[in-house]
Amino acid sequence: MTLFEGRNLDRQFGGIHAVRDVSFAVEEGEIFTIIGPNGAGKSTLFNLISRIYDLGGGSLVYDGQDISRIAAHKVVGLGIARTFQNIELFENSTVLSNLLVGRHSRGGPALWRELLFTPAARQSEIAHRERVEDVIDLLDLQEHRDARVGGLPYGVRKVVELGRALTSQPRLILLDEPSSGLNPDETEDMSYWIQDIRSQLGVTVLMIEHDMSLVGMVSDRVLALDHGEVLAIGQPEEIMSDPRVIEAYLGG
Amino acid sequence: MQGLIEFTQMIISGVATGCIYAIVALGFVLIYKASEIVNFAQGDLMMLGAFLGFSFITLLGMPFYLGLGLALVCMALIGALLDRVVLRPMAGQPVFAIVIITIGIGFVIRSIVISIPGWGTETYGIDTPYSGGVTSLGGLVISNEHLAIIAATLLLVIVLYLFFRFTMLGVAMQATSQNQLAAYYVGVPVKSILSMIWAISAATAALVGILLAPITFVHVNMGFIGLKAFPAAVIGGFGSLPGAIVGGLIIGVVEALAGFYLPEGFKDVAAYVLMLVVLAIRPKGLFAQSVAKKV
Amino acid sequence: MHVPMKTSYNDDIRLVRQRGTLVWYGLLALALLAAPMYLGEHHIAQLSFVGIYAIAGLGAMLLVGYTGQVSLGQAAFMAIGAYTEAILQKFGVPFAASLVLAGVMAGLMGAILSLSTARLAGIYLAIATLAFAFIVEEVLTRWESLTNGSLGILVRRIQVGSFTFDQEWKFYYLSIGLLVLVLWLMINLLRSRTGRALTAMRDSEISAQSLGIQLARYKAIVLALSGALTGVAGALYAHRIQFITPDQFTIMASVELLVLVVVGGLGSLHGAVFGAVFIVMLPQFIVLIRDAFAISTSYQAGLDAGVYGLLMVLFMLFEPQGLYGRWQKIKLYLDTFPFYRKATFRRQRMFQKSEQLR
Amino acid sequence: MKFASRLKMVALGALLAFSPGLGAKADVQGVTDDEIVIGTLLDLSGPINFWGIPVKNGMELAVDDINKAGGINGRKLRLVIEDMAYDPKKAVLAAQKLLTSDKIFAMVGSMGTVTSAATMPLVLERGLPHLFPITPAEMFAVPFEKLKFAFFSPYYDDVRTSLKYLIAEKGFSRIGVMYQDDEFGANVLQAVKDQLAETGLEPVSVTSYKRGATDFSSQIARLKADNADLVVLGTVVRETVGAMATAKNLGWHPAFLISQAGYAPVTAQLGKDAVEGLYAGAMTPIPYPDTASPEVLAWIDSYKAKFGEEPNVQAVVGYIIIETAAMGMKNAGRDLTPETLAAGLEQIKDYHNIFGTAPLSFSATDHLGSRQTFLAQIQNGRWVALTGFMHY
Repeated sequence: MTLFEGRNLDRQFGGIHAVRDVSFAVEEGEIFTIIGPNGAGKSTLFNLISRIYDLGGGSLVYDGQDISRIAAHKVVGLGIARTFQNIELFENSTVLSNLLVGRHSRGGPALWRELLFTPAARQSEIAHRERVEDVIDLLDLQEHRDARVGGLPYGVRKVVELGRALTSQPRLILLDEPSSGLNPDETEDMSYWIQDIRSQLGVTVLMIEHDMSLVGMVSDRVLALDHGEVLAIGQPEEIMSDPRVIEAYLGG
Repeated sequence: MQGLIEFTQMIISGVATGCIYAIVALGFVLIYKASEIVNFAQGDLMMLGAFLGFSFITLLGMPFYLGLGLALVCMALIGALLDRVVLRPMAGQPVFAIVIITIGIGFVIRSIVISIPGWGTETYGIDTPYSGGVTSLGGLVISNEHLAIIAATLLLVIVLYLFFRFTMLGVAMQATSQNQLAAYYVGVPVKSILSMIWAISAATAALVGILLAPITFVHVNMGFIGLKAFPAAVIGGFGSLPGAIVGGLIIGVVEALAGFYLPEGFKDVAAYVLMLVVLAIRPKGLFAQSVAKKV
Repeated sequence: MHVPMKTSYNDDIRLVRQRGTLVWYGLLALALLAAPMYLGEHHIAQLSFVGIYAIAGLGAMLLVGYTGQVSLGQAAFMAIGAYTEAILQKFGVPFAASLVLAGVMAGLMGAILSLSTARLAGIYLAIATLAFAFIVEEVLTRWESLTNGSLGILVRRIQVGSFTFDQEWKFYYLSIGLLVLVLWLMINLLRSRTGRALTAMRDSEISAQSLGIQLARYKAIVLALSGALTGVAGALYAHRIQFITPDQFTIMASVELLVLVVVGGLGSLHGAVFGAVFIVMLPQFIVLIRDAFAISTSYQAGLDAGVYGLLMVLFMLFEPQGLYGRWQKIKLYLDTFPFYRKATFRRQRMFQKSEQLR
Repeated sequence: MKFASRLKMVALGALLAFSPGLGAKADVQGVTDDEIVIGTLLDLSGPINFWGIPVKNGMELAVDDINKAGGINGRKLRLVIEDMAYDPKKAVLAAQKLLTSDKIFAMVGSMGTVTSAATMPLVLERGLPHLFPITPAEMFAVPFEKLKFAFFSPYYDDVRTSLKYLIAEKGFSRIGVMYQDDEFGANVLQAVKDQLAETGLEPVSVTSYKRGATDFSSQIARLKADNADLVVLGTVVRETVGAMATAKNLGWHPAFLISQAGYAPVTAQLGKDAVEGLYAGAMTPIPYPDTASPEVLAWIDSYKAKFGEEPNVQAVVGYIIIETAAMGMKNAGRDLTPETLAAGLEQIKDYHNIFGTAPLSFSATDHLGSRQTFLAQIQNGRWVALTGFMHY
């Protein structure tokens, strides 16, 4: 069953055609990877999906519903969570409270209940915290739980951001270069987590990735993008041996 | 006919006042473009410049233009020094820190001016070669002080334009404003450039202070005019030099007209109401290029 | 350092996490309760001002310190609170009701302000709040039938039933009591979903939004809450000064509140209280300097502004975490002696967080 | 005094402040066998410190003179000055300090309407006298209270008096007003309205500006468009000059009148030709060295010797406030209490001081020393008295 579909997505910035008539479909439960050289429009594509940018043309269909015009803050409530290429964590908060913000879309008590911290508010807090602790256990973040994010190593922060996206209990998760900035060991860990996310939590993964070993290891299907256009969609081995893809990477 | 003359007269005095706002706003924008620092002490730098001008011209009896020039040079040095000592360590810090530190600088400048014997809390005048007279045009009258302000603003705009357009230094400054990192990589000495921009900004502050002196006199609180220049800079779009000039003129004219035609009280808030309206429609002012943050 | 063992999720939500802390706060509470017995009236008066300014400071802290929205117009909220209180008192509204209404009124104005500022950030927001403050001041001056314009309003002492707050210690208990109440509300807010949403917006608007936080809505909420708290402080201020005019709530008063949160320590509740102590005690401190160094009163004019400005600059340069940050460092230094590492608190630069690219 | 001993004093002061009951407990606070302590709240660092600083000097000179002459009934006078920067919060705290730490006997010559209004209740509640605040508002003498005294003719009175005279003698009929939009300006506006109402008139044009404004072109254009022949300015110094210069530049020459607030030599110095002919209501002739009486000359010399600058009207005000308060204390005799001080002040009748200030009188029912002013005008760059003392 198709979980997410981009139809003829299009976006220009000034004179630059960043994304041109891109169509693809992500099946429920698969790991779908977008590759492409720098400036191919991959991040723009993500920003279109998470509604940070408005579409120039085309439509976004999620779970059979057109989401092309919904507000950016409502995307996560539908079950689409994301991470960022350069890590956008809340640097001055602890790991725990970063993850708790991930629960935001899952609702909470009225403001006056929060101010008075009524029993209902306490119950809601505890319920959220239980979910967050599950994610902490899953990603082995116990030792960093109360540390301020700003002081953590890059690799850990990358995991925290993944965790923050997970606490919102998404059906589809968008990972923007999950391995960038990681050393080979950390990249390997990351690949296991990505697979765990799918197998244990049943989350569909749509990711942008540069590291071809990671791409090859986890992806079910791969989309190659260049100059904002789709070059090819197919099995990882197929795409990585496609001469047009190789040329795009070499030719820049 | 009488109504038309009154209207034109209001426009003229609005333009003259607007020029003052424009130059102060220019000082804000120069610094903001280059370093993203909003200098809340700009008004106080202006006041300090005026006091220096007063000292050279009135106390030491120098010829007006010599005193003016000397005040500009002194203020340029002070501006560069401020950048070097106080603001350089603040690069990359959040907005509130910059706001606080420049407000603090303003206080310190006021404190220094109050404590210097012969300056203090009194009000002084500066005699200029042009003060006192008026120029008449049909039914219209323009005082020489206002003419001088308009002329000086024009001159300043032309000089700055030529400087940024055609000199190496000016081009380097522009490059620095657009992208510090890139400028650094192509070999622009970014730090000295920033100091120089502060120097220029402080010198324009001194210029406007001395231009204002015959009209509002020299005193510790004259820097409050800077608060009106903020809306000017914002309406123009904080990062735009032409925007600052246009913003200043708009505020000056709107104020003058509001003061004449609208009920009491509107003159003083006209600038701020106008600014809120502009911001509600265009959150980055009239002339700002919109740049989205890359994620 | 002490790492507490946690056995339940409740541990993280608890008001006070360590038993030792509880003892210290208990002692502090006792000291404050007994203060009128051992402090002179002058110091009690200072403490009641600390209470008022700490409440206003908490309002500013919520906005500036926790949400990262710089406001140069906090004094306007204080003014709205003070005038609402004074006018309602004239119409015979009981204090309990008028105090709440003063907060509600100021909060409402904050929400209205957010309509035009919701899309603004950084310096644009700062200047828009400045404009708001000017407009409020002008309205208070011009609406003479209600506010008596520039001539001001005389405010009577607070009267609850037959009990009049006519002595220093009575007012002291009122303002400290309200401060404690406000602190409790703030702690509750900050350990809840809304509080986390606010700090999230401070650090990264873009990822806050992608996590489902509706920026405009939360900016309205924070301006309303901040306005309400500052408004309540304004109402107390009106009774404390007993005479209010529009020109008591100028840009200088707003700057003072900004200094309060910054010097106190951004992003901490302690900071607001520390900052309030600082703002109230500073003039006395300056007098001590003056007397100790035998500075002629002729130079005092400059001294006051100079010390004020210099402290602002020095704090920003050397202690951006404010008094509370300095206090924490001292505490950590003592706790970890001799293994204290300076780098623990090294400040981070944020070159990527460019204003122009927000 | 040496640094160390000062430090000791500060420490001792703090100690005393923290321990009520330790200090010498006299029947009346602030009065000991050999000393009377009085306090004042001035703006030394705020927006009106161009008043506060010379007032402080004048007060200090007066205290010196009184003590040199042997003090008051065998007691030295000591003045504690607190800066309140025109901030009501600081004023209240400073007043608390004066009342409870310094234990002053009376508050004398505090500045500013808002600040004095906020602090006067604190003084009166303790049964201490509140004397001669420097403000144009009437509330510091009216309604009558036993321990509340003022001697300034309120600006309200001086504007009405001058206006009445100018309309009667010079035949002005179209009166315009430009005022600062604070309580000072509002007082001036009210005075004009009330005075005109007596003859069934109204101002032909009313316009205002915000404190600190520098551009008056639209205000003056309005007054001109309404064709006023006398413009009453609720302004201080710079705005007075600014408004008149703007009018002159427009080629418009009505008559201008200001209150005491702008009556100072600096107005004439700054304004030059532009302010020639300006009228003002005034209480004290300006002490020009070349026309002053020998007593005033001697006073000017001692002021210059002490402070290194020329005294101005503000300094005179500071001086006579202390002088008058001391006179009341002297009249009260050795048994000095708030009540005897009030009685002592009430004995002052038609007192003329060396500066030629409006004569002061107090009585058991009226504690406002003088409502009289004279009209002055700038002629050839200096203030000249046109009339004797009068009242509307």
